[in-house]
Amino acid sequence: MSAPAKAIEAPPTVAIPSAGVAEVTAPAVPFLEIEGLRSQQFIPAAKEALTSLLAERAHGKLIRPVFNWAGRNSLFPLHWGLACCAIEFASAFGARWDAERFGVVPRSSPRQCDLLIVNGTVTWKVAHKLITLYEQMPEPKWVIAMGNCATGGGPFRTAYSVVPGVDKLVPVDVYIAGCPPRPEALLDGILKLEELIRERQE
Amino acid sequence: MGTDGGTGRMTSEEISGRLKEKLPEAVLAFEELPGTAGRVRFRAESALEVFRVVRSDLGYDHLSMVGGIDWVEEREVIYLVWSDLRRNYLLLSTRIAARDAHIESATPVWPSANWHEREAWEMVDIRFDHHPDLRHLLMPDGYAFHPLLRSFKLHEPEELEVKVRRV
Amino acid sequence: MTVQSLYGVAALVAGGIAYLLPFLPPWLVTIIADVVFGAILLAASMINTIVLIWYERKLLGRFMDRRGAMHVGYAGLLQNFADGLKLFRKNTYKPREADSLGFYGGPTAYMVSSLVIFGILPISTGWDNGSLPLSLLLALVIFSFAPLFIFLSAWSSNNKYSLMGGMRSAAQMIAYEVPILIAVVAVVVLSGSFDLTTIVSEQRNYWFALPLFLALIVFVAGMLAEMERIPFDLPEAEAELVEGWNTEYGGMLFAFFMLADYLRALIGSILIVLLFLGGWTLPSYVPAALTSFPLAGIFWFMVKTYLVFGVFVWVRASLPRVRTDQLLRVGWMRMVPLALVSVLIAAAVVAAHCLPVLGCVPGLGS
Amino acid sequence: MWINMGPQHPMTHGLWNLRVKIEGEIVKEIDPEMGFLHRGIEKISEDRHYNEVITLMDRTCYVAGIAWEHLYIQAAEQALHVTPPARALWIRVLCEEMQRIASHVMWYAAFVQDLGLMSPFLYGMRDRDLLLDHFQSFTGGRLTYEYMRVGGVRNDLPPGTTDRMRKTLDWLMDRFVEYDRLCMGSEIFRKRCDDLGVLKANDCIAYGVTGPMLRSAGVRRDLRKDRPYAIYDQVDFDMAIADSADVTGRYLVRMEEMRQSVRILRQVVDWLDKHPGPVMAPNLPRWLGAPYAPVGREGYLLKRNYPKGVGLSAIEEPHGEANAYVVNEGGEHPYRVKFRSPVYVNLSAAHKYLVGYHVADIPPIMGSVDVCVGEVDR
Repeated sequence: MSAPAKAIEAPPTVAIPSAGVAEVTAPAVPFLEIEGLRSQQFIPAAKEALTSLLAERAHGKLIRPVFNWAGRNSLFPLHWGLACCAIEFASAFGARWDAERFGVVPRSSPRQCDLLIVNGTVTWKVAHKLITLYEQMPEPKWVIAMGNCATGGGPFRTAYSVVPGVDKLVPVDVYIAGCPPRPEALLDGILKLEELIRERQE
Repeated sequence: MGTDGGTGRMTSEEISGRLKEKLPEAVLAFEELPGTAGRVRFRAESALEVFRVVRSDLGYDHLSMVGGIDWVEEREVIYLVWSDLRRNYLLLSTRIAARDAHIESATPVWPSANWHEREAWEMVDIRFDHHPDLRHLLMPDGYAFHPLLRSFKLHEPEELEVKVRRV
Repeated sequence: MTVQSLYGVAALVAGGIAYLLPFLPPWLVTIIADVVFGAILLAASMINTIVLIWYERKLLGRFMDRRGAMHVGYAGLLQNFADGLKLFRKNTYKPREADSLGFYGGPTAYMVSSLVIFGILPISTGWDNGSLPLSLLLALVIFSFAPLFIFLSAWSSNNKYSLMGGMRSAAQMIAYEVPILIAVVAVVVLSGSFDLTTIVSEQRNYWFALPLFLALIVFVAGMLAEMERIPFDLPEAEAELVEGWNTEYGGMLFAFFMLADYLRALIGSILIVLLFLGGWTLPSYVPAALTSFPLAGIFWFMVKTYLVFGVFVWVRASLPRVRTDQLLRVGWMRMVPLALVSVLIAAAVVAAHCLPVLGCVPGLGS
Repeated sequence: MWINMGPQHPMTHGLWNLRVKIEGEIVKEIDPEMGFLHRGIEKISEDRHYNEVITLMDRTCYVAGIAWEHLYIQAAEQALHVTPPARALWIRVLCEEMQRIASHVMWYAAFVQDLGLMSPFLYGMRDRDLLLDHFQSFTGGRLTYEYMRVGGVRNDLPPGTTDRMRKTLDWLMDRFVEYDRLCMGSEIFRKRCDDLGVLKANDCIAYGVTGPMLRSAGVRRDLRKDRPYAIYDQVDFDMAIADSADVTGRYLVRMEEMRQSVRILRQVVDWLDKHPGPVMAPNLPRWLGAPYAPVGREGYLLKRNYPKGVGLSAIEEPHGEANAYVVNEGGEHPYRVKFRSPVYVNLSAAHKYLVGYHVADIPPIMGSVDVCVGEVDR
């Protein structure tokens, strides 16, 4: 392969992959404010009192499994189509695969989602929008990198405009291989994610 | 290819004759190109006149695409036009020097040239004079490079560390 | 931890009350009975709503040639409980520019105003509020509070899509409030009462749906608009407004919206059953065995309610969405005249006292 | 008030941003912002073997992958002076027409969902999967096929394909009737779509708009008829035309095109039954990587002496006219590949058919354009 185009330097608003360190400027997100921060001061005291009273084990045995069960059985992915995999993503909600059987219902607003399925090639132009969307999703949230492009750039990894792997931008929980992965593979990835959530210790 | 020839043959002499007659200086050559009525090489300086003649006299009212090709020391601009009357394509091409490459915009003649020319400027660094809105189309604003130039090489992605910076 | 403490408190209170019951004065027992009845009503309405969501998802799935939720619980019955619990645990974000009071108050008031109506609606013989004389009016008044709260929360969440959704919601609900009320006037004329229990008992000879079919159509269309369901779901039109007025809501507040939407759908179906389909009664000529088993009233009432809601789901599966101006035009230019005509029909029926096949109006028969 | 519809918006069906200036609910001004999915396919192609570019073509337009393969392969064959055998041409047309139906069904699913009607999305996906099953049986892929090669196609159809295909076509024809009943039979649908997004014929031509949008304005232009490539001059079909130039017109044109595609497919299937034969050109140079090509010295000789050339092809892709321009300067890689995407041009005229309508009209209008961002940004 020929030498990288070293002349590239980072313009202010976009990240360029070949300078070694790429910077993605996440615009603002200044309008976010995590509710509950205010109450965090007296949560520790209450928690201490409760742990001595009810015992941590009861919490671990009773409460956490219930919430983990709820969390893993109702994953709302963000309704966002990036590229080819978006078509298979849509197929997975079609009549043949019907991902709603597992309680997976796409929502259009990131506020109501807990799963970001990156279904396609992420370019540097869209990178900061992806980060913004990720940050707009309330905790707890998960990310699935669907397809080779999201996993590592895929057939376009050498291109000047493509992020080689979405894990450079947001933390990824499950990677699904394939170009594009079949809907079965997507469902399998979601079930794998459900296993991850089952073992979650919060 | 036999299946691709179509009706191009019949009118290519007529087209070249009309062009030579109307624009004796602007048209450099008229070549055969399978699948089209022909390929017209013209002088970049008189681009607008060529476009006007091709559009109104020859009836090529539909501009299919504008593309730029980088031949290192010079750059080629191709215009593919289609005529509903003649039912064939005509390829116009012109070469300009790579240093300060610029050509008159085709938007006054074919409004559809707008995005094509924006893309050609962005990708192959050909400036289109009097273009209504020559700004980045596919790459983000402020992108300083022209990826489809031969000097722009692709490479395997390096290990990179992405910093997310809030502004 | 909040949940743990809730368990403890609930157990303490319940145990204490049960222990103290014999020693309390009668007025306090009445109050406690009311509270317990209210709690049962609340639980029943919530559970019904959640089952209603399940019912819609399954039915919609079948209309669409697929299965719908089926992996959580038997046939996906627990799916919506999982959704609710998950939303309960999620963080709630408030946009910084949003107005706190409206942002939190809007959904809560929307939810509460929807729940209050359940205290007014009679369910079966003896299962009512002791017959409020104006219960129909009261229910409709509280029902029409909703656009105010929607608009409040949409405005205060400081999002353009929310704002547009809120505006549409307000315009739509005001436009459809009028035909609904006029259609209800037809029912009131025929039954001679504003009391829902009386209205139901007046339908013992025939259901009002038969003479007042026109009013039923107007009422159903208006209810579709009030419930914001397809084809009138413009305020949350997914295609252009993302999620409409609840775009900025996540977590429990979103769950409030979702629940309140379906509560309103349930109320709408119940109102249709009460006003037009004879409520918990069956026409007097059906065999007595069908109405004499225990809790028959509630059984038939639920069956009718779910069937009516099934029609709404059917409509949702087969009609596209209309546009704002078309919606308003249909509301003002078609629905209002139709509703007026139905009032005339009702008046004519009352004047005639008896209908050829169906029989007499009981209350006016004398 | 300016609002951003995109890049994450249910309307976009892809990755682009439509900035809309509204007054009340009326659209006053628009500014499409593209390039969120620009993957530099034209640049990557310059580093790739001729047959490796096919991989990229599938991903260029992910709902009409094989049509783009067809487009590229025609240009590449012209540039490399290769003539494919007849059976390969018929198989290619089979693929393209199947892809047209699949793409239109996908469009139908997405478009009607934009109008708020949810069931057709499921019906469309269900019926599209049947076509994808056929693709899968002879290409191995559901969405990205990598099936065509310079000089033919990769492999012949497996036995029994044609019979199964006939069954699918019969099933589809029945479904099209249902689709029509769901949409044209619905008063609300007509109310929403009539006189919406009007783009008259002269505007279409000035802005280079092609495909169903152009034909819905009453212009008779279909490259399959006007400039028959592959074997389109040997099959019998009608051009789908409407004259209302609005969303309903585009809907009718696409529905009619699906029926015509079925008609073409029936003829193609009959022909394929009767004419077995090779599906790759003989005597291909080895470096072209063809599975049936003779292996030996001549491959290398041919490589060194391969003639230069220019290839230009035009096909009627499901979205409109697509062009490819391939420059061959010798060697294994194309020197330059340039594509013309129909959706790209149709989108560039967006201000002509969006301004003046309601915000609620944007999704159906853009739906009727059938946006595939992959081929716009390339």
